[in-house]
Amino acid sequence: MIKLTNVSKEYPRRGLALTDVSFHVRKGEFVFLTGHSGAGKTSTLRLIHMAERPTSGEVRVSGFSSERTRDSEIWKLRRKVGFVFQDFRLLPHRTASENVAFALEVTGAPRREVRMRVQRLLTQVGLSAKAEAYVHELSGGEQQRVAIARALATEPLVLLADEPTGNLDEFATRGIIDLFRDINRLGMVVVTATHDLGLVRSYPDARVMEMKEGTIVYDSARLE
Amino acid sequence: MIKLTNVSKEYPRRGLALTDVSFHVRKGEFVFLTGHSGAGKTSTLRLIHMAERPTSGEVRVSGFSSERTRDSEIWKLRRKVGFVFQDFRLLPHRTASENVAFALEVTGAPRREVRMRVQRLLTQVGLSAKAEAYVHELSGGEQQRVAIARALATEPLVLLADEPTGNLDEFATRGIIDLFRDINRLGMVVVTATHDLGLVRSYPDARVMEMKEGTIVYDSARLE
Amino acid sequence: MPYALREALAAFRRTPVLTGLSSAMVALALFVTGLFGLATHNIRRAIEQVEQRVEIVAYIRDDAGRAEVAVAEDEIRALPEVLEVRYFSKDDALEVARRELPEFQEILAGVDVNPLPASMEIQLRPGSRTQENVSALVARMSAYPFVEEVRYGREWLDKVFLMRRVGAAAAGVLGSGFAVAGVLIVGTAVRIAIFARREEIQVMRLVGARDSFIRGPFLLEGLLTGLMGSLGAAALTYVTYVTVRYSLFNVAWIPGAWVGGGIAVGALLGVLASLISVRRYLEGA
Amino acid sequence: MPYALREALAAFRRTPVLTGLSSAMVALALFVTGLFGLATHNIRRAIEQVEQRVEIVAYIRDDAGRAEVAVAEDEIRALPEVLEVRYFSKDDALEVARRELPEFQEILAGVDVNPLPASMEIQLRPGSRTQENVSALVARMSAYPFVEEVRYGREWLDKVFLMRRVGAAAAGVLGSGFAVAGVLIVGTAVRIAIFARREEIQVMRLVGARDSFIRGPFLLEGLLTGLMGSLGAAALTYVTYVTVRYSLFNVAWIPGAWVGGGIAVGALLGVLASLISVRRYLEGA
Ligand SMILES: Nc1ncnc2c1ncn2[C@@H]1O[C@H](COP(=O)(O)OP(=O)(O)OP(=O)(O)O)[C@@H](O)[C@H]1O
Ligand SMILES: Nc1ncnc2c1ncn2[C@@H]1O[C@H](COP(=O)(O)OP(=O)(O)OP(=O)(O)O)[C@@H](O)[C@H]1O
Ligand SMILES: [Mg+2]
Ligand SMILES: [Mg+2]
Repeated sequence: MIKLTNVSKEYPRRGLALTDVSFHVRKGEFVFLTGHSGAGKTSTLRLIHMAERPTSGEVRVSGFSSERTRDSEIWKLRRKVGFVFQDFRLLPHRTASENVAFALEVTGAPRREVRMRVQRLLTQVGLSAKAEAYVHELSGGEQQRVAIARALATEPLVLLADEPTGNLDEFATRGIIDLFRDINRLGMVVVTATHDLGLVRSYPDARVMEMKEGTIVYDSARLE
Repeated sequence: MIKLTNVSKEYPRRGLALTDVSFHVRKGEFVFLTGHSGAGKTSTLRLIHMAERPTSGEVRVSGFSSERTRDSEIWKLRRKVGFVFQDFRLLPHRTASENVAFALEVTGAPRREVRMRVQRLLTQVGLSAKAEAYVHELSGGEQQRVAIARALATEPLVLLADEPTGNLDEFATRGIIDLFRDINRLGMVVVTATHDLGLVRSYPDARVMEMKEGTIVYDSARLE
Repeated sequence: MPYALREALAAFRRTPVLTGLSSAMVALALFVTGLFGLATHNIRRAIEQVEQRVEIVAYIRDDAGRAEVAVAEDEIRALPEVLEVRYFSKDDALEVARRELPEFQEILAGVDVNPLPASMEIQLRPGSRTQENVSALVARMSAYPFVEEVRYGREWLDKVFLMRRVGAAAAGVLGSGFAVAGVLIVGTAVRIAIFARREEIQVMRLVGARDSFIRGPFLLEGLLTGLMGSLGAAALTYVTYVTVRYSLFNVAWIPGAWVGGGIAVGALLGVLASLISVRRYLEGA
Repeated sequence: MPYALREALAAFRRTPVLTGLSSAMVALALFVTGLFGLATHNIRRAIEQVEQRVEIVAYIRDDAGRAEVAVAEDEIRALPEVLEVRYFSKDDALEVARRELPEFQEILAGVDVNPLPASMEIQLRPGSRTQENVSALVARMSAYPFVEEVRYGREWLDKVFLMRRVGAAAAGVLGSGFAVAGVLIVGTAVRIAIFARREEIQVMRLVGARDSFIRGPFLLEGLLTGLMGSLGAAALTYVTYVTVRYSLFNVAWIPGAWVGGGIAVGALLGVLASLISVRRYLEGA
């Protein structure tokens, strides 16, 4: 489903952010990506989402290859890959439900269906009461949950969640990760970047990859 | 140092966010403000920073009263109160050090001193290597640390830190909170809003206040 | 209501300051063009009125037969470029001279034969008052044996023609200057407005929107901004026109086709500018 | 370099698109005004040239003594509003009439006493060609006993004066229209540019910046944008002027004071617009 082969990423002024990263995530896997701040977690997820292209190596996601997919085709990939951004990236001046609906409207889903799905998603992340609140009227954790609901809206094959619970309390965090697990059981690949080692430890059957200075230094799947 | 008396806050379209909140934080205290997402932590900190005025009740901070301080005088308060924003609020298109320097330039500090202080602060938060990186070139955790360095730049009397370690790993988190403790020992009041109960537990001598639906439901200082 | 339209209208609600300012800018840019149109149109009308006085006078020999002149008169009148032909007899001429040239009154009174010739005055049709037509007609008149001399106020007429050329050139230069400036201002206004929303565009891409899907509402928004701006410009120009007309002097309103064209151009520009800007920000992210 | 200036210059580096577009907009708006200035200045010059031909002619009785006329001539010449006085004798008049009025040649040839009067032609100084001055001078001339009649081409002169009034009114209306539109465009451009940076302003406030501290760089940025725009406008206008001059017809360049004034106005507008916008966003947060 996701395969990185000898991927390196160099930013113009800043040198190598990722060096020779290779891993393979198969259908149905549930992965935690950990590592210190600045280790390269977000960079890795952005490469999978094809928001960046690797400087060398190849990224393959669900049939899309970073070497062959044209910019004008990336939208097809994006509908199969949900992304919970570390900084949320909600559309300003819109309500919580408008933000979630946007990801569905994009696919041309009929309006009635959009409305129903949005309502269900907001309920799942515990925000049904805030559906009509504008983004700037939401607390940090509430915004994060809108971002989560949006990433799940299209029922993607892959969910990339970048620090999805950084603004959530323990209770809400468990709720969200349990939600991810449930959908994961239905087949969705989940890759969650997180610093929260406590969280990682509480899901002992998940695959854990640890990054350090742009390389994968530990991968629980490789030990088996 | 900080005193809230029967403070309520109502947002135009959304009803009461805070209801009858009262507490008193004295010089030298180190406080954790906890509570579920949406409980009112950020709202409380914003009231102390006078980014909002209470709908009723009074907020007093280091001699400034929410009832008497005019809008045009608030800058004086802001220089005594550092704020680590939950969403960072860095100035875009600027480097890490320019962002930290800004808080000092505002006070008219001489340029040489600004340069020296900025360097020291970035080193303290572990970012000296990224001083010249632009904000958009920094990872989430790196941006958060710039925000922390900026809040500390003016050596404020009060530090309000809103989820200051949400994007940091355990190790960096300890580093930051230890830094806060050190400065706290020199007299700075620190109020940290956080969901991370593990963190709260690891500083057992800190005062803990818990919020729920806009009210303070637990205050360790009141038990003594 | 289709998605793109709904979103475009929502933009006006979401960022009223931004869309308001951009529409105002478009209105002002096109108002400048409108004012210029008003001025040009009226100057052109004024020149046309002066041109109306273009006339060719043929002085007729005293020995010409009245019948022979009348035939020529009909021939000339039948020409397509001729509007009107009038005959003035020797007596008419004396009358006019007495009235209009008082300093010669004494002389003319003292003379017992009328020294003034009869004449034929020819006016051309509005569309045909060109230098070529005048020359051709002068040549034709001169060819009649009974015509002694043909006059057509050469100097004055040359001035009118020059005025027309200068006027047209000035209108061309100024008009194209204003038009280009207006076009660029409109374009720039819409582009700045979209610049302020570039992050939104990038988020939309990240969420899986096709470029065409993102573009739709922005193009419509550009169209609406351009349209609102043009209508505003038309209104501003009309108010100016009415104010001038009732407080200063009589001016004519711009032809409806110009107004329609201007509004269409404004709307089109809004769309084009959006297209260029959105494409620019779609290339990023 | 002081903080505000350093920051203002940095803005051009940080958001080149935004500042570039705003300056371009200011340039275009003032270019419109520049073009209009060019046109007005040249029309005014043209009217002045026509006015140069304003002259008053006093016809002198045949029985007047040459000495008495010469004294009057000197008196008139001494008046401050008079530029030139020329005397034409009866013979001069006959000469001119022979040359310019061929149809009367025969009549004039047949008369043995010269029927034409001597005359005195008076021209006014450029600044003094007003209707009042003309009337006063006519009255004064008529009062001389040797003057038979005073003529000053009343109809034609009235037309010139009317033309001047209409021209001034048109320039006033159009000019104020363009100026207002230009001013508003400049203002709006700077305001949109600052709108795009409103969050920055709010962050600055949150970090403890005084309003005056925040305002400084923005005002300077507005000044620079206005200044760059005005200089661009001056350059555009000059290019147009040169192009027209060498390819169409001879025009004069706008007086330096207008150019300087325009540039100053542009810069000032940039500052004012910044002030208004920044204040607006300072009131928030
Ligand atoms: N656009 C960019 N230009 C230059 N350098 C960048 C850019 N984006 C990221 N970097 C650098 O690459 C490194 C890895 O960044 P990344 O965002 O992947 O870290 P991360 O593991 O997500 O960290 P965090 O946990 O703090 O979010 C960092 O040192 C960062 O400064
Ligand atoms: N500007 C606003 N307008 C309307 N409602 C608001 C506004 N800001 C906050 N709220 C609401 O007030 C409540 C408290 O928000 P606050 O940001 O204080 O929560 P919080 O404790 O910081 O939560 P989190 O941990 O998620 O950041 C929330 O329900 C939020 O939706
Ligand atoms: Mg990251
Ligand atoms: Mg909060």
